[in-house]
Formats: sequence, C-alpha cells, structure tokens
Amino acid sequence: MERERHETPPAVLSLRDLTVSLPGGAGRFDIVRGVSLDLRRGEILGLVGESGSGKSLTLKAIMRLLPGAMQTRGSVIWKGQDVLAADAGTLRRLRGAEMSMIFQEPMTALNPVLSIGRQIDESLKAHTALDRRARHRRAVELLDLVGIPSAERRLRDYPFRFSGGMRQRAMIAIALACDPQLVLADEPTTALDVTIQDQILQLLLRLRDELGLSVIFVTHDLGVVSEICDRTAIMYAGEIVETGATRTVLSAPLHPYTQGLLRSMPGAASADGRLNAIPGQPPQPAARAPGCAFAPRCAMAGPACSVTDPVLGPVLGSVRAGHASACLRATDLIAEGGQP
Amino acid sequence: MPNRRNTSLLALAVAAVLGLSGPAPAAAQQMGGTLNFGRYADSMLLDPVMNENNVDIWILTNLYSGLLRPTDDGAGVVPALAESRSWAPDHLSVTFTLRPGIKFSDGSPITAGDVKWSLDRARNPDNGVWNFMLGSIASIETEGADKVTLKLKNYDPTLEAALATFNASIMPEAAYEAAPGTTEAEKAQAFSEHPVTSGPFTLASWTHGTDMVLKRNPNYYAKDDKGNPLPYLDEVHFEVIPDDATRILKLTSGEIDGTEMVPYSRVGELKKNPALNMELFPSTKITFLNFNSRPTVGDKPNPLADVRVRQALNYALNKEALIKIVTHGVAQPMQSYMATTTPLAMKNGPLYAYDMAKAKALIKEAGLPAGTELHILSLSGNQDFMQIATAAQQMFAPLGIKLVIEQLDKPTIAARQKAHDFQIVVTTWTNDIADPSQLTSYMAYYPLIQSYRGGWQNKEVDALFEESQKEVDPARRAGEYATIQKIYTEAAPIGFLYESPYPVALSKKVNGFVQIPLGNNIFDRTWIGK
Amino acid sequence: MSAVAAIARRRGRISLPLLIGAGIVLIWIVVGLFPGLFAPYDPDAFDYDALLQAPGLAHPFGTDSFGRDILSRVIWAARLDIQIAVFSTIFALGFGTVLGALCGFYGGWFDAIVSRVIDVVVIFPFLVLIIAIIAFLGPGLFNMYVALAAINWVSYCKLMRGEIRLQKQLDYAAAAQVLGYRDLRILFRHLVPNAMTPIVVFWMTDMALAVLLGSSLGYLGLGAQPPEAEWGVLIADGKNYIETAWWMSVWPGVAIITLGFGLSLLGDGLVVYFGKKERS
Amino acid sequence: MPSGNLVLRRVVQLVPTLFFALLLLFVMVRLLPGGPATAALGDRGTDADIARIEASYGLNRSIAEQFLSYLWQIAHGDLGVSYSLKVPVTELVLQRLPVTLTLTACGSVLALAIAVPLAALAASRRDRTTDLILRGLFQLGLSSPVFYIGILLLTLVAAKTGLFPVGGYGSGFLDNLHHLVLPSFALALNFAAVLFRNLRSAMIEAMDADYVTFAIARGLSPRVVLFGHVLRNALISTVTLFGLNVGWLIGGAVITESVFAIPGVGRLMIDSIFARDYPVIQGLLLVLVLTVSVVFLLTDIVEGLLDPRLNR
Amino acid sequence: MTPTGHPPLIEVHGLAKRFAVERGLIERLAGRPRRQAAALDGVSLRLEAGETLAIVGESGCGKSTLARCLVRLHSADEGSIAYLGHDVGLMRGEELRDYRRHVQMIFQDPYSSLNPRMTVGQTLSEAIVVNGLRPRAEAPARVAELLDLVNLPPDAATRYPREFSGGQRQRIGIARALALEPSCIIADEILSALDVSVQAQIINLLISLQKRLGLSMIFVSHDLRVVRFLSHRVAVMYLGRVVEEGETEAVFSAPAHPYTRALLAAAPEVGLSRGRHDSAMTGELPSPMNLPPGCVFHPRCPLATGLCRTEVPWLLGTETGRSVACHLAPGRAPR
Repeated sequence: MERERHETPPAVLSLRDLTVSLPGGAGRFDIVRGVSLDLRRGEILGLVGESGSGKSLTLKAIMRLLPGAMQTRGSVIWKGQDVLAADAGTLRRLRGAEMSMIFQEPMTALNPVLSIGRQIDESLKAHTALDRRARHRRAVELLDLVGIPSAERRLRDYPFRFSGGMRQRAMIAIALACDPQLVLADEPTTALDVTIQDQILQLLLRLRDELGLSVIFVTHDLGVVSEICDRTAIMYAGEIVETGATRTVLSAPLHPYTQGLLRSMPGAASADGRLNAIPGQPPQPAARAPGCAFAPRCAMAGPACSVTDPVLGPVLGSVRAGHASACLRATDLIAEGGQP
Repeated sequence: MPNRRNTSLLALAVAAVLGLSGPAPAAAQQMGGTLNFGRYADSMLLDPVMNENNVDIWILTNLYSGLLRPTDDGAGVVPALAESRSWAPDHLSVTFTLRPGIKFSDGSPITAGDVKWSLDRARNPDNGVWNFMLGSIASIETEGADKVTLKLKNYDPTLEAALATFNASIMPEAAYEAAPGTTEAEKAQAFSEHPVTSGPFTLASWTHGTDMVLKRNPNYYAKDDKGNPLPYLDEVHFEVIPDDATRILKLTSGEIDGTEMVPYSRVGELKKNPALNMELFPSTKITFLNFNSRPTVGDKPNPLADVRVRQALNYALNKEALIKIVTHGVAQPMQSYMATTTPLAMKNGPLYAYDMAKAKALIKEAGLPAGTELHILSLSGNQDFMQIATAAQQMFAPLGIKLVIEQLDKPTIAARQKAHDFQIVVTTWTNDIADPSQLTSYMAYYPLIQSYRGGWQNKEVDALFEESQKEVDPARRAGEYATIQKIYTEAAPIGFLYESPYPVALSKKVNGFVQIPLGNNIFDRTWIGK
Repeated sequence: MSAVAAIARRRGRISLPLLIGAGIVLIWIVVGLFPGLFAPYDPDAFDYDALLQAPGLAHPFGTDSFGRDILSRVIWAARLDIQIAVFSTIFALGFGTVLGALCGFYGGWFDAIVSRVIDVVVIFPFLVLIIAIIAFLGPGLFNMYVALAAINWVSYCKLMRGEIRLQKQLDYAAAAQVLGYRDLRILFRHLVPNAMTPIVVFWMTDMALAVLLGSSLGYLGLGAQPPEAEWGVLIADGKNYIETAWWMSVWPGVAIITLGFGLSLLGDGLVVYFGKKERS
Repeated sequence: MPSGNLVLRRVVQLVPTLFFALLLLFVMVRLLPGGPATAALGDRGTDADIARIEASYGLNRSIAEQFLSYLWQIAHGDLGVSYSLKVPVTELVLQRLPVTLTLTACGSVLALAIAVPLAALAASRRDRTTDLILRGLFQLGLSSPVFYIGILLLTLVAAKTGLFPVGGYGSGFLDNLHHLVLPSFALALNFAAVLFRNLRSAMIEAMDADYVTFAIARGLSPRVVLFGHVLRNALISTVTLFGLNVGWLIGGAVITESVFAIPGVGRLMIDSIFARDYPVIQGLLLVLVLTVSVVFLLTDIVEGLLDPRLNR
Repeated sequence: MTPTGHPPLIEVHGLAKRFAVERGLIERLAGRPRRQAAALDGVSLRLEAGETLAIVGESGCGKSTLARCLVRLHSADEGSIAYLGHDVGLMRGEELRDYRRHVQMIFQDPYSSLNPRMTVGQTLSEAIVVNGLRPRAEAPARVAELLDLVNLPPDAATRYPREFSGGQRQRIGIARALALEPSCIIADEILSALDVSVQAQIINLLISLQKRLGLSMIFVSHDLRVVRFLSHRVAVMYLGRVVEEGETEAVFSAPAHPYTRALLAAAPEVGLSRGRHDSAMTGELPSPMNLPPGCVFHPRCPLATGLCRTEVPWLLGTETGRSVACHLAPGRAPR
C-alpha cells in the first residue's frame, strides 16, 4: 500500500548527477551516468536493474566505498552536506552512525572469524561512548529487534553457525547498531528462499516504521519492489530511465525497458504461449554508442533515438506527479495507455 | 746398534727438556691465562686405549703422560714419567724406573702398579684398535713402587717409540676401576668424561661437539728450565668450528687465539697479518693417490694392475704445479712413501719428476687405449682433495685417460676400499708413532690390510718388513727399510704427491706452542704474553 | 620478440613481471644450451700463470685458484643449473600430478593410503631427508634428482589432489559424466587441464627452489660433482677465498639469484596471466 | 576454542606415521654404505677391528632384531648412546635441540617482523611503485640461497664491522641471541619472502572482501579495519603457511648452522650421517619429526583459535 | 502404473538418498553411529512422454539431489528409478550410456558447467563423437545444426565459453544436452543465475525446443512464476519429501498442502503490494541431520495438530488427480 501523505517532506538524501567512471582502453568510460535521485525520510526507494546496470555501484558511490580506480563525480547531499566532498573523519562519522549498508550475501559480508557480538560491539565502540556492559545490553537489544531468538547466547556465535535468514537478520542488526537514518540495502534478499525473503522484507518494513528509516533498496526483482518500495527507479546501462511511485511505474510504465521487463515476466505471456522477451543484450559500458542506450533493443526506437541522448524528466501528459522517464517517445507510450 | 748399556736417562732428560724449550724467548714466560683455540672437529672419546681418531689423540697427549714422550721433531723419544730404563742383555726385557714423587691430578701417587695396569690394558687385544703397537710385550712385572719390567716375546725396535704414544699413557688404576659401568667400553666412557690425569692438564668441562675446557694439572711432573712448574696456562678453551672460513674469521677478529688446519689457500694471507703468527710445523703428513693394483675391479679389468700405467700416472702428475695450486707452495714433493720427518725415510730428492713424454711412452708401451676411464674417489667436503682430483683430471687427460671424480663421504670410501671397489683414492696419512713401522705395515706390507687396500704385494718387502720388526741392529734395520722403499718406489702402488706441514695460525701473543710431526698439540709450554 | 610482446601486451594479458621473468629465463636457457658461443675460455683449462686474478680485461669475472676463467665457468654452469631446475622437478611433476589426479578423482582406500604416505613424508624436515637420501645413494646430480623426486612428488600430489577435488565439484565435471564419458577421459581431458594452472605456477617456483637447493647441495658437496661447474660448487670453491678473491663466489651467486628471480617472476606473471584469462 | 577432537585426532594419527617414519629411517640408515666402524676408523681400519666394533654395537644381528630392540628401547624413553660421541643421545638432543629451535624461532620471528608490516604496506599500495619495489626486493630474497647470504653476512657484516660475532653460539642467553642475529637474518630472508608473497595476496583478497567493505561502511577506523579485519583474516593463511614451511625452515637451519658454526641439531645431523652414528640419526630424526608434528598441532590449534569455522 | 498400460517415461519410486556426515574421532571411538543427512526420503514421481514436470521447493528440499539421482550422478540408497520400465539403478556399461543418451541434464551454473579450456565446437563435437552419434568428419556440420537450434551464431563454435554472456552459455549447455538427441531433459535451476530479460529468452527457447523435438522435461526450480508458466504438472518438495503433486494450474490455484500455500503466499508478485503483513511462514528449515518426527513441516505449520507431530503423513492421491502429504488435506478423514 502506498503511504498516504498530506505534504511531501523534504529529501534527506539527494543525488545530483552522480557519475562513476573507470579508466579503460581510451580514456575513462562511465559505468554510472548522471544519476539524480531524492530520498525522503521514512521512504523506501527501489533501485531496479539487471546485472551490470550500475545499481550496486550507485549505492556504493553514496557511501564512498568504491575502489580508488573508480572516479566519482556529481554530488551526494546528505542533510545538506556533500558526502563526496567530506573529509575522512567526517566520512567515518557518517558511515555506520548516520548511513548504513546491508549486503546481498551475509556470509561474505560478515567477518567469518569474529562473533556476531564482537562485530556489533566494534560498531558501537566506533560511534558511541557506551561502556562494555551498555554495549552488550545494546547488542542483545539489537538481536531481539531483528527477531533472533535467545539473543544473549547467539551473540557469542560465529556467522557460520547461523542459517541464511538468521545471518541476514544479524547483518541488519549490525548495520542498525548505531541508529542510522539511512539504510542502503544491496539486494538483501536475492540469496534467500522466498519464505525467508518474505520474513526479511517484513522485518525491513517494520524497522522502517519503528525507526523511521530511509531506505534505498537495490534489487532486480520487480515483485519485491512492488511489495515494499514506495518509489522506484529503473536503471539501465548506468542511467536511471524511469522513476516514480512504485504503483505508477509498474502499472503504467513510461519507458520501453520497464515495459519490456514487465512483459518478459512469466504470467504475462502472449497469446502464443511464449514470453515477450527483450531481444539482444545490454551494451558493454566501454562500447556505448551515442543516443539512447536501449535503442538497439527497443521495438519503438526511431531514428532520433540513436542520435539524441534522452533526458530523465516528467512526461508531457502524464497525470502522475513525480513520474519521470528518459524516453524520447514516452508520450507515445502514454497514448498506448502505458500498459505493460 | 741398540743401546745395550744400562743408561741413566736423567742427564739426557734434562738436556732434552732444555732443548725442547727451544731458544729462550726474549720475554719471560707468563704464568696463567686462558688460551682460546679453534678446532676443526671435536674429540669423541678421551680414552687413550679405546679412542679411534686423531681428534682424540691430539687432546689425549695433553691429558696423559707415558713413560716416554716423543721429541718435538717427532724422530726420537725422551723420558717422561720414567726416570731411567735399562735393557736386559738379551733384549727380551726392559726395566723402567719412575721419577720420584710423581702424582696424578687427584694427588694420588703414580705407582708401578698403575703403569703395569695401564700397559696391560693398552695391549689387551680386546681393547681398542691400537693394542698391536704393544704386541711384542709378553708380560709386565713390578718391583717395588717405582720399577716396572716389560718382558718381550721378541726384540722390538719400535717398543720405545710405542711407549711414547698416546695409548701407552699412564692412568690411575684405582680411579678408573671406580668408574661406573660394567664393560670396558662403558668404564672408558664414564672415566673419560671425568678423568684423573697424569699429563699437563685435566678436563674441566666438555660439551660434546661444541667446546671443551682443559685446566692446569697442578701435579704435572715437568718443570721448565728455570724450574717453574708446567704448564704455564691455567686453561685451554677449545671451541669446535668446522667451517674453515668461520674459524679464520674468528681468529682475525680476535675471538680465538689460535686455530689448527688453516686451509693452505689462506696461509699467505695470514702470514701477512701483523697480529698473527702463521706457523707451518713440520709434520709426517703425506698426501698421495692410493692406487688399486689388482687385475680387476668389480668385473672389469683394471688398467692400474700394470706397473707401467701406475708409473706413467706418476710421471704425468706435475707435483710442482699441484703444490702451487693446492698448498700454495707450502708443501714439498714426496721422496719416499714416508714423510722425510719419519725416521729412516729416504731423502734422495723428489720421486717421478714431471715428465709427460715418459708418461706417454709408458702408456703406449702398456697399450692403454685412448679414452680409458679411471675413477677417483675424493672425500666430499674436502677442498684440497677436490683440487687434487681436479688437477689430476687435467694432468691425466694428455695420456688419453678420462678421470671420473666421485665425491663420497668417509665411511663410503672406507667401505668401498674394504670391498676393493675403487681405482684411485685421494689419501693422506699421518704417523702416530715416531717410527716407520706403522706406516710401512699399512702401506707396503700386504698381510695387514693388503697394502692400504690397494692389493699390491711384494714377497720381498713383506719378508724384509717382518725381519725389520725384530731387528736388533739399527743399521741393518735402516738397510732393510732402504730396500723396501726402493722396491716400493719402483712399483709405484701409489701416486706420489707431497708432504705438507701443519698450518697453525696463532695470535702474536701466544708463545711456546708446538705441534709435533705426529700431530700432537703441545700446550704444556704455551704461554700468553702481553 | 618485441613485436610479439607488444601485441601480447596490447591484449592486456602479459604483465611486465611475466615479460621480465620470461626474458631472464630465456637468456639463461640460451646461454645454458650454447655455452660455447658465450664463454671466452675453456671453463676447465688451467692457467698457472693467471691464478686468482681479479676481474680485468682478459678475464672480466677474474680467475680462480687454478687460473680458470670465472666468466666461462659461470656460463658453462648455467647448463647444469638449468638442467637441475628441470630434472629435479620434472619427475615429481609428472608422477605427483598423475597420482594426485587419481587420488582426487577416485578417493577411497587408494587415496587414503597415498595420504598416509604423504603424511609420513611431510613430517620429515625436507632438507634433512634429502641429505639423508643422498647420503644413502651417494652424492652426485643423478642421485640428487632421485632424492628430490622421491620427496617432492608429494607437493604436486597434494596440490593436484586438492585441485581435482575442487574441479570435480564443478558442474562441467558432472556434465561430462552425464554425457557418458569414461572416467579417464573426464579426468585427463576435462579436469586435469583445468587443474594445471596452479601446478604450472607452482612448478616455476619449484624450479627456482630447485636451483637454490641444487646449489646448496653442490655447496655441501652432495650435488654436482666437479669438474662440472655448478654455481653452488663454484661458490663453495670460492668460499675460502672470499676475503682475498671475492669474485670467485660473488658471480655464481649473482647467477643463482638472477635465474631464481627470473623463474619466480615468471611464476608470478603466470598467475596474473592465467588469472586474467579466466576472468575475462 | 579448538575442539579437543582435532588435537586427539592429530595425536592418534601421529602414532602410525611415526612408526612408519621410524621404520623407513631405520632401514635406510642401515643401508648406507659403510658402518659406524668404517666411519670411525676410515681407510686404516683392519677387518678384525671393524668386525669387533660393529659387534659391540650389536650390528651383527638382523635388521628386524635390531629394530625390535630399538622400539623396545624407545618405549622406555631411551634413545641409546651415540657411537661416535659416546654420550647418550637424549643428552645430545637436549643440548642441541634448543639451539636449533631458538634459531628457527628467531628466524621465524624476524621473518614475520619483516614480512607482516611490509606486506601490509605493499597490499595497501597495491600495484603502485612502493608495492612493485617491495615485491621485486622480496622476489630477490626468495631467490637468494641461504648459504650465500650467510657467507656474505659473515664476511661483509660480522668480520668488517665487528658488531656481531663470527659464528658460534656463545654462552648465556643474551650472548646466544647476539650470536644468532646474523644467522636468523640469513634464515629469515627466504622465509620472509614466502610469507610476504602469501600475506600480501591474502591481505589484498581480504581488502576486496565484502566484510571489509562492510566494516568500512560501518565507519570503523582504518586501524580497526586493518588489524581487526584485514590482517586478522589474512593471518590465518599465514599460520597455515607457517605450519607447512616448518620442515623447510628446519632444513634452512641445517645449512645456516653449518655456515655459522652453530652447534645445533643440523650440524649434528650431518656429522652423524657422515659418522654413520645410527642412534643419533634415528634419535634426531625422531625428535625432529616430533617437533614438526608438534608445530603442525600448534598451527592447527592457532588456526582454530583464529578461524572458528575450523572447529565446527 | 498408468491407465494405458504403457510404462511411463520415468517412474521414481520410494527414492531415498542420505549423505554421510563426518564423525569426529571421539564420536567414532565412542562407537556412536554414523550420522546422516537425509536429502531424499521416499520420493515417488512419474513423468510421461512429452510432459513437463516441475519440481519446486526451497533450498535444501532435495530437488537438486533428485535431479542428480535421475541422471545417476548420485546413486540412490533406497527405492528405484525406472526408465520405460527398466531399472536405472541396475544399468551398467553400455546400457547406462544408452540411458544417459536419452536422459540429459542442463546445469544451474552457466559459468561452471562448461569446460573453460574447450571451445564450444570441441565441447559439442566431443559429446557427439564419443557417444558415436556421428562420425568425426560429420561432427562440425552437426555442431552448426545444434548452434542454430539454440539460436547461436555459427562462429560460436570456434570460441571459448568465457567469450559468452550467461544467457548464451546456458544456450551452449542446452545445445550440449541436445547433442545426444535425448528424449528427456532434466533442467536443474537453469534460470536462477540469469537476469529476468534473459530468463525469458531461455524459457522461450525451451518451449520451442520442446515443441520441435517432442522433449519431455523435468524442470527443477524455486521460481514459482516460471514453474507455473512452464510446467504441466508440479511436485512441491519439502525436506526431501514430496508434499504435494498435481496439475500445475490446479495446485497453484488451490494449493492443498499448507506448505504449498505458504510458499505461494510468500512469493512477491508485481502489482500485488500487500503492505505489511504477517509472514506466511515463521521459523526456519530444520536440520536434515535431525528431522522432526511426524510431518516434517509441523514445526512451521500454523495448522499442526498432535497427529502431525507423531505420524508421518503419506503422499496420497485425491480424487482430483492430486496427491498431498498432509493429515489435514481435504478429503482425508482425521484419524
């Protein structure tokens, strides 16, 4: 259910023209291109794309976790401060304490040789002035919060002793240790079974409500997006091609790629019993042609599409506020009713 | 002529001691102090009878005295614990009189009983490998506390020399018998760790393989010419450093005061070092190529069975060049199979002077085909041997002989020699006794070990040697030895190389040290100056 | 060479270490194969008039105690040391990898027995065991090869066994089985080629170690036997002259280090090379 | 904590391993040409002397008989008496083993002290000049023979500067350590190179791991990230490597001891082989093998402490 | 037995597979029994010619083990697999090779299922030549045919797997399986590593192949949407047992087993934003080494009764052609 709001609160996090580039054969090439996004308090924003679309890189760029070889440009404004310009000390204060991250594979994201308790403890030690006993109490509290039974005992356990779901809960507990307001979740349920995924998604929703978290949720699963995200941004080849309220984007997509994704899902089979697969492959970042990146795979592409770079913006004629698309022919899609 | 008179040796002894002290040093001898000496290997068993090695022998002579001792030139004997000796007219017994008041290191008196017991133990055929040296003794009798009579099976011209060797050392019967252990080996072992001694030093401590400390024996019989008690040193500290280079580094850096077995390659350099005395003590050490003269080795015919081939190899060996390369000029070519320091050795100039033309002619005469392979065994880790083998390889090449070098360890070489499975072995020898008989029995006399395992046999030599072993007349004995040496040289059962001195490097402050030709390190008159 | 290198580099697979390593090793191999072309003198010829000469115009690396030319000896020794690098590893490589492959593939009692044998071998201090075996067989290069082979197969066997066990888990191995291929085809045509990368890399390192070991044993008198020049033997020859004639031992040492350096650079380069190849 | 299970299994596995090692050894040394008597007497020994001495050591019995009585002997904690040094092997071992172990320990500590900080430095400067230089230097270290480094250190450092003694072992603990500085360095150089390579790549691997990214994302200080996560995890493979290389290290110690004239088991070993001193060879190898096993066990335990996954 | 009297293409009966768990030495010395983890426990299934049977379930339910048992990568501990009435477990040598020719497998991971050191052409022609389907000389032509069949360009034959994307590699895997001209394909989670848009391409390929070649297929997956789209019948597995089996549409529209229901409820659907709700299923999978008594699902089942905790429910057919292993299934009288 999309949350009803009387007024739109201001964004706590704003990405402006975020670009990540990598040195390559001839100069640098961009793997994330001009991403701009706003995230409001208490909002879950879905960042959706297929592998290689740059969604995880965007997430890491926000927390400045990219390796040195990757260059980041643009700005990441967190509560009025540009994270990309922050010095090391500030950055360390922000990380963990104000913004936190959850990874896809808790088995690799948790240090396998340190107990869960120890890993919570070091976060608390880094950001709070709590003493040992207080930190321990807080750790127990955190495991309780994320629904890990017999917390006191489990604190001493090592990650390998946890099942997949419990491990993911433990990672969430560690990430939340110092009460961050922003959680960046990088495909946190992809490695999980559906029943466990459901539990974790519910946990995230509950935590959002209880703690007022703002979440960017990266995933490739439109079903998951539909389940928990207030707003959704679709990424393709390093760019955001469509953004808007989740329900709007999924029910009336204004970009052929979004449409293609929705159509290729089983359950949306065409009359001949086949799926409407998107033909071809996504472009390699190093070999990008000018014009719309999706044009070579797009059934609607016109001559202009392979010349002009489309810009993400509101679509003329769309009635939904905040719905933007980066397609030259978006208006044609409205004409078609924007049905997937 | 043997000495038939009953001689008082006392006067002789005094003269000898004076002589031994050498020219009086400019500075007065300094009493006390510790000498740090680097050894190339540690001793194994410090028992005069049961030991098997030079590393033991050269220390034993500092722990024990015998009735007699060798002179510093290694050619004769002088009295030690004995004051006088008298031969019976039939030459079948000899009586020794002990010095008065002599004591072991624990203060107990040295008696005729100790002497009889010590010599009985030393000649017991079940004990050790040296008992043959006293093999001519039939029985020993004592008379009072200071007279000992040795009854002989036959006259033995080497007996006095044998009594001056380490295995005839006088040991305390009571203390030895009190040592723990049931077998002779166990007792010898136990006693040697904490010995009661009759020589200049006692054993203060010993960490096997690492170091050994000798301490002054206050009861040692000998005095210097001024009547000062010997030895001068309080302690000798032996440190075992097998690596030549390291040993020398320790010497030049002053960590030790002296070291033995300096590689010849370093002699010149150390001679130039102003802080050191680089001594080259005359020795009985000879280095030669031991040939296998048997007709076959394994199943294959052995070219070395042909005397012409052996001679040819001798002519092909350029001794001067070898001496230059291996010993850096400090050695001299052999003049006999014995070192010139050995009594009765021939001194008629170098044998088989380098003559490649003659060598080639002999090879041709022997009909040895070109490309013949000969194998030479060299002790692994021994640089000198390796250099000799390498040089020989070059020198034999013009004869069409391909010399194959095999570097082997000592037991392997010994085992192969014992099995007659060798052609040439690089070998050295040092006498233990101031007499040619020991060396001759090994090298030229077949029955003992087939002429140093080489299988060369000459009936005349064997007969002459047996005769010489009982020869009463010194001149005739000398004659017998001259013949043996002549025959031996012509038959060339070995490749004659060189005799070389003992290179000992000492700090300039060390005085009065001597290593006699038999190898014994003599510390009893050593003192430290400055 | 440079054209090939340029092309290879452009393809982004060949790293600088690989190039330098291969270059050094290649130079030594050429020198080792044709020492006669490079050595100015007969390496075994004595010159009594030129004993222990310092490096100079006539003898760039000086002469030894026999007046032999050190440069020529170092060059001729390359043949032996390269032979050591290859021969002391090749048998262990062949036997160890085949045995390891069989153990890893079949497991079971055969594997258990081999593993116990490996346990016994690895529990001995390596060099001590080598020395003991050489003492048993007698010193010399051939016996050194035998001793090394007798022990070193263990490393390859363990490595290969582990690799095959890893590869066996992968789906392509299961696919080969489902496609009805026979065991030996699966093992040697599919698994082994894929398991060879770490083996080849280890082999390079092992050859570098073999050169070190061979020269160490030569130094101790247990390896190569004179007159054949071998770097370790040359160092041992020069050991006593270190203060008077440093050139006798320094040059062979430099030779050992460069060959070892080349081999291990080559090994490192191969890791990168294979790694890139597999990733791309 | 590592489970007692692992320790127990190791110990139980050790028994047959030791038995076969011992059997192998026992037969092998007896197959060496020549025996203790020929070794002692050399080419001067007469046949009778050799036979008499060998009989006194009981070597005229069959090998099986000798082996059984040897087993019986060790079961009573008796390693026999050295043929050549004539002292009990136990005494020799107690005298020599600490020396070798001290040398090996000093070498290891030095190698770690060199390798760990430099590996950390190189890993953090991955593929930059510092890293390339360090890798090159260690590559050179890896290709330098121990004996060669030893000789150079002896002549260039010890003899020229006089700061360190030229070989030997000295007396007293501090003096011992002083004597061991250069030998430890010679021994450490190779090992440090091996450790450096391994640790550098392990650290790079750890730096690329998600848990380190997660640690950084939690705002942990660089120090905590480096020591608590990167090094902590990378060291596990170093411990494994250490265990694997202990045999090598002891081998290196053998050569080092012979170059620096250090009276450890290495030199004793070589001497004993040359002397065909069966009781010493057997005793020493037995003790060395036990030492290696103990180190294996210790590394297993340390690995278990560092990596709880191993104890499941 | 099928009503027609023909033996089914594949019939699995009472299949059980256990994996030994390593015992510690202390345990062994103490004489404790070998511990085992049950991967399959009495699985019975049937596949008719031309049919697609989906096996669905969460990780650890034994679906991959079942797939591997079917191609004899594992041998079963109990029970039997029959191919056209012949016991697969007893096949040896030529007979087994013949079976494998008819029943081929496609693997989950497109990256590890191809030999990285062989070109696509080598991989395919090896399969053809070794199995004697074509003489070596004719292999290249057949390779080209196969590549065309899976919509890969002909020049793919000369390239190595690493030069292909995940979806393309999966096509190669399919071509390799088809090289043996099988009548049945076992597809083990072949879509799970692929992106949504690529999944759709592969699904389309499978459908067209099935039509053209008349293949039967066992489709192992955890993705309910795909299963529903692709299969004729579906078997739902939980902890090594089949808990429900029947016509796909029937099962999905009216699941009879509580686990099937929970699974369907948990799966997120596009356009079905449910907001916050209670998770359909609580708790986690029990350890396969220590299975709960009675119905293995009872610890997580909201409806479990006393009977469920003690009695193992049999997989029983209902009149609608559905089989369910639940005491509480409709049409079962509670005992």
